[in-house]
Amino acid sequence: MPVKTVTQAVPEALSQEMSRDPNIFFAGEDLSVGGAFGTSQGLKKDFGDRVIDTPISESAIAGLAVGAAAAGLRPVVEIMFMDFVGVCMDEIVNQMAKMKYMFGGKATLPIVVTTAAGAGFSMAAQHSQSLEAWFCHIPGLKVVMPSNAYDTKGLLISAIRDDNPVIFIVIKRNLRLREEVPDEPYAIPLGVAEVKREGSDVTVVATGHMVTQAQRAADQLAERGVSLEVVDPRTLSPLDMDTIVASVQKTSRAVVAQEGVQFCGFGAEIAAAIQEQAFDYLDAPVKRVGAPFSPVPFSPSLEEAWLPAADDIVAAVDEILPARA
Amino acid sequence: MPVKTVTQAVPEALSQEMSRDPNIFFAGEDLSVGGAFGTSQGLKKDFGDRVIDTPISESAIAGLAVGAAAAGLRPVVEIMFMDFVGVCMDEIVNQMAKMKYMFGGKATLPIVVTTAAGAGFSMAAQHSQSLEAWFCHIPGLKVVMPSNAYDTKGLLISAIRDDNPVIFIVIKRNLRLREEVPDEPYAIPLGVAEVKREGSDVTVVATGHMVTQAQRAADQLAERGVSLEVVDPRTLSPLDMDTIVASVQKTSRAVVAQEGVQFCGFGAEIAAAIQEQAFDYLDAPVKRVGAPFSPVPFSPSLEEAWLPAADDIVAAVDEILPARA
Amino acid sequence: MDIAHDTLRQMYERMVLLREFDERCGRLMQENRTKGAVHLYCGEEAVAVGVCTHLSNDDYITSTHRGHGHLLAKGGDPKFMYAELFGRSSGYCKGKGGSMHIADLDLGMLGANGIVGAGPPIALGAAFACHYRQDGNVAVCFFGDGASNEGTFHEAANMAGLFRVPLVLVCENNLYGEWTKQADHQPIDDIADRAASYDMPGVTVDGMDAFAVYEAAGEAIARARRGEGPTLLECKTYRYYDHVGVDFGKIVRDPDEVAAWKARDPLEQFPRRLMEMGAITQTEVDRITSETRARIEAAVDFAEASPVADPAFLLDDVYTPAAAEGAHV
Amino acid sequence: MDIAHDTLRQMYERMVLLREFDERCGRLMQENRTKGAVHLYCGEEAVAVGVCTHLSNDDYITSTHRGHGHLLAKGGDPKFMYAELFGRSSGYCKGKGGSMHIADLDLGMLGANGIVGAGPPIALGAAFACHYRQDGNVAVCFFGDGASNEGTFHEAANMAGLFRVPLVLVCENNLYGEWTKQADHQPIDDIADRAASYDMPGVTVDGMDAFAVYEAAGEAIARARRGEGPTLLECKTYRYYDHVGVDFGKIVRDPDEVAAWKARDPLEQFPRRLMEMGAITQTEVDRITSETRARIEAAVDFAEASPVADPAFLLDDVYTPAAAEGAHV
Ligand SMILES: Cc1ncc(C[n+]2csc(CCOP(=O)(O)OP(=O)(O)O)c2C)c(N)n1
Ligand SMILES: Cc1ncc(C[n+]2csc(CCOP(=O)(O)OP(=O)(O)O)c2C)c(N)n1
Ligand SMILES: [Mg+2]
Ligand SMILES: [Mg+2]
Repeated sequence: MPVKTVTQAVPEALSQEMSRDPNIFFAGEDLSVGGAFGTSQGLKKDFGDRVIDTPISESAIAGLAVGAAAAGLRPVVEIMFMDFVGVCMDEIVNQMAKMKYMFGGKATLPIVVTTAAGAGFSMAAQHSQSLEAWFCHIPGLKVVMPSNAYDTKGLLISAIRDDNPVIFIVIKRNLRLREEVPDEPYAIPLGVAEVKREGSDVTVVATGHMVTQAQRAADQLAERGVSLEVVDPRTLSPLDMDTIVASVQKTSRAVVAQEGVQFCGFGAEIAAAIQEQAFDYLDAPVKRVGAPFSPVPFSPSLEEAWLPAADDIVAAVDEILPARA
Repeated sequence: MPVKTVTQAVPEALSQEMSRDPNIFFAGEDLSVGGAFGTSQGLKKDFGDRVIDTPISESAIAGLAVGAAAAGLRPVVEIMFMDFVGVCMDEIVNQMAKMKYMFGGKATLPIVVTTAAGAGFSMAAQHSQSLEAWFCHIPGLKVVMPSNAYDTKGLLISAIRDDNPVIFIVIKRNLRLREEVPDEPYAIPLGVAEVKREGSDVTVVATGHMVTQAQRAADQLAERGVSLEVVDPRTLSPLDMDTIVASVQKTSRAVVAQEGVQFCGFGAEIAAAIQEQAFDYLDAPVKRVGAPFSPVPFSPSLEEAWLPAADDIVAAVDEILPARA
Repeated sequence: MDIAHDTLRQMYERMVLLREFDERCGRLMQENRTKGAVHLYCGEEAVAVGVCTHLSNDDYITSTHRGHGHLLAKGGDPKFMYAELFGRSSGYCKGKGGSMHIADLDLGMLGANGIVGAGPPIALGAAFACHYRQDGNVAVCFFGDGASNEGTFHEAANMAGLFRVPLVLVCENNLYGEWTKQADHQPIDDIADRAASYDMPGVTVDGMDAFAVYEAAGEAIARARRGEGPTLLECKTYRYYDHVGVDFGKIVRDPDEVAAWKARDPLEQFPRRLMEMGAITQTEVDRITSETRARIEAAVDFAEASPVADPAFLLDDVYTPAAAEGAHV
Repeated sequence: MDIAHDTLRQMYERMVLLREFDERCGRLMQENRTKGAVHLYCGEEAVAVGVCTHLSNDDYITSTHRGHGHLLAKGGDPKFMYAELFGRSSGYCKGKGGSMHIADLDLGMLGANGIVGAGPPIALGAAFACHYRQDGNVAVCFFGDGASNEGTFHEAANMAGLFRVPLVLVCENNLYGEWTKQADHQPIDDIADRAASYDMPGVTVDGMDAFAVYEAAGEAIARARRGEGPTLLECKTYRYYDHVGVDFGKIVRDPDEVAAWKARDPLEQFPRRLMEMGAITQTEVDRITSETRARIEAAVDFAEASPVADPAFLLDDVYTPAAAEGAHV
């Protein structure tokens, strides 16, 4: 099977879906030249006016998606960096997410908002955030965050086919991850978590790039005879708690790892839900791994200290492992 | 001592602080006529040009605060309904919250953003939200949510005196709560929770209007011999976990009650933190009470069903009470 | 402009419907029979009707918090509207939206909106869809003088001017945003002047005069249908009641100002001119009024007789369920 | 306009400093010695210097992602700037901000900014502070052609026009937002035309000509200081390198277009005119260049010799600590 990166998976999914359905268009800043992250690479040539360069006007971009969807199209729009959602939260949260409900069900808004999140490139405080928790808090939105190239293609295809607004988050540090990705279109259902690695001692629920970090932590710990099970929710909302709870029932211990700021982050929801739903199985508190309480610093030395990584997962696991003889 | 409402406490605090410090100004929509919630009642008359009616331009209002604070003033700005923050999240989250850090500490931004949150008046999906979790997730901001008139005055005075940006959330359903409030200025420190009612069986950590609901639940449960301890964080960020943990260590059981949507809400953070910090004391899972996963509906019949209330707290407590003989 | 007498009569009928609907709303609020925030359109009828007379159900409009008039002008049925205001399941939004979100997508009405300035980007999107499909339909965005200071207006206008989509931006300049006068919220008199920033025509008309609105809107809409791009149409108008409700905060405007505008009441000047033209008779005017009132009463009765929205359906309508497995594959 | 020769020489020195600083940045990036996104100002020097020559440290400026030139024009020290770009604790922001947030409040420089369009509201606030204190100071907001389509520009301009605060909105129209041409992002040629929407003068000048910028900015700033309100000043200019970095994505512009602009390089035409006027000699020009290059090298050395930002201070500077207990009471 051909090996592709996340950066390649995105335009491939878009291209295949756009070929299938003429109502799909893709709008955002600088898409003609591939977008800032290559997510529209090659699409302009094939789809012409259906790939639209917009002015730098994110409120209008997101609002355009709402109006066009309400009028029967299937917009995909890009907000280049996730940090920029601050300038168009109203359109996403008060309009896109709520229109269907406010109208008593009459509206159908098949919209995908793609955006790139995460730190790791010395892009500093306004180009490095992971703000998924904001969107998960809002009924009416679905939130997807794939952790590899295979999932990226399959989940993006599902997101485009979904009749609801979906926030589709690619992680910058994942863009060059490469994996076997089938050429033909395939759909991975939204709302289904995946056990990325089976294990028996501790469940690590990890999102986005933290899946890679969790795998590294699992490798390290395996050398010490500790077996991690790595669960990737893939869709953050709706969240597949069943898979997570089943894993914790097996391992009795859990660590939740996210890249965003830990306080009030998405990991808080998972940790709170695990202890609610699997309290009697837990032999130790659910530990969280997440970024410390500061904006993302610029300097590589500081950013590295800021970023949650495999080591932090190992440390969290060590805290809740039973004392060994 | 004179009895005052929350609506009266806000302009009283503002007026006393504005008299003390000529660098404080108050800007927002329709403030000359008292603002939509009476939070500027009477101030125009006394402070003239220091009370500023702005155009309906929330980005510029919040940005005005950032620039004016960086230039040495102490702005208080009002975003009328909390739901409207969607149109100015960037200014609050990427500018106000981060400027100090991004500039290596050189900026000081003594800003208060006042806003009114919560449902209960058939104002529907875009005028009823409780979005405090969004702001708590952002380092650089402080978030205050008082539950009564006394705290409102004391906390607002502290917020104004604080040298950091503070999101000050008044709850619409609390506006008419009345209580003894001293005429003279007084400051309640930010970051200090208060035990609003002592009890021994279950800790209820409640924010905003849910403090009132928790008191009602406590009254109801007292009749059945169940004793609730009600803890009000008052400041959501920074959060006083010590007071919460101390209470849970005493009661061994906890319910977290918030008005906002439960999923990824502020209550998730408290629940996650309680089980992390007091795991060995817990005899039952930390239960959460919050709004269901839908936008706020208009119809009074639906809104009542949507709103978390004393009954929901009672039900949550019942779920985690030990079986009685 | 030569307007068919039938059209004129229909316009008048619509205007009476808008007026009577919101007058009744005002009384219902005062009687405390409906809940929530309601913003009355009384005084501004010539705008919505003058514009929407040019539109079919395949054309789109976006509205504001002051949306009853827009929905009625687009063909909304008072029955389902009152039912919505009463929070009944028979309402346009099953009681989930209320006044501030009243909508009927079947009529191309993309909703009243609780967020000032939310309309322009959404209308831009609807106009974009018409443009994308090249179907000859248009989108109209109603928004207030206050809303013209939100960044969203500017972003949407720029994009509309750039893409030349069939959008008509109708500014209902009623001289106030809540209780703040236009002169205290922007440093210009004619909002239509802002059109130049976006390479589109800007036109200011007397919004109390249904003829003037009809004519200017007709030109703008025809232009849009011809693919010649957007227009900014400002209608100077006035609201008769308080910003929200009837006399919400008892914040009063200058009585002379109110009287001067009421002297040009569209519900008086329009039928007077129709009578002068012989397009309508006093008898017809009286009949329209009494029939409309009866219709309004019947609609209120329908609403009150409808079942209250049932909490069993609280969590419905948040998401569109997935299509049958494999449907798309 | 009669400009003192001393001033002209200082302007030229500054322009050389801006150019050499960013040329060196480009090489440092290509050598992979600095990290993160850096947007070079080369080509646009006449704008920042022409404007900032009128300002003191008590006046404020806001900048953009392309901010080095603005900070240098406002008096920034290359030492602390390179240190910042190298992520050193001796940098202007202790390594926490980097290129996109470089700032020095002591110089009245309210920061480069990673968010397009974030500057206007912040500059509005600074201008408001000057107005509030009536201290005769002004605020200048630098922003791009692309940024002129963000709603924030419109909101801030409207409020500035309304409150008549001492603000000068300087649009650096370099004909592109990232890789999108002006004609593909807005339907107008002169962004200064947008001033009419906000009742302020709109002026377009040749941004490659430091004389023209100096003169127009001088008028606008004097007007602001006199309390006569804001101005929108558009400077047509051009960036020599890619949007980000030197040749980030190898996305090339029309070579003729590039050549035509470079033919009017401010770093060539300005000293040529100064020499014609007798304000400077070739020897002085050569000396300025070599001294500046030496200063730049020394600054780079300072930066590289400084300690890397220490993670021990990662969590500092998020909040301002509380003043001593009771200090305010
Ligand atoms: C983003 C936002 N800001 C503020 C409000 C509160 N608000 C509701 S209506 C209104 C005034 C709107 O004025 P205008 O646009 O002129 O419309 P009008 O009410 O005059 O029809 C305001 C400030 C809001 N709903 N949304
Ligand atoms: C809100 C926001 N949207 C998009 C971007 C990405 N971005 C950074 S610079 C830029 C182009 C800005 O163009 P312009 O304002 O003309 O400034 P120039 O780069 O030409 O100096 C874009 C789109 C951003 N940083 N912020
Ligand atoms: Mg108005
Ligand atoms: Mg540009």
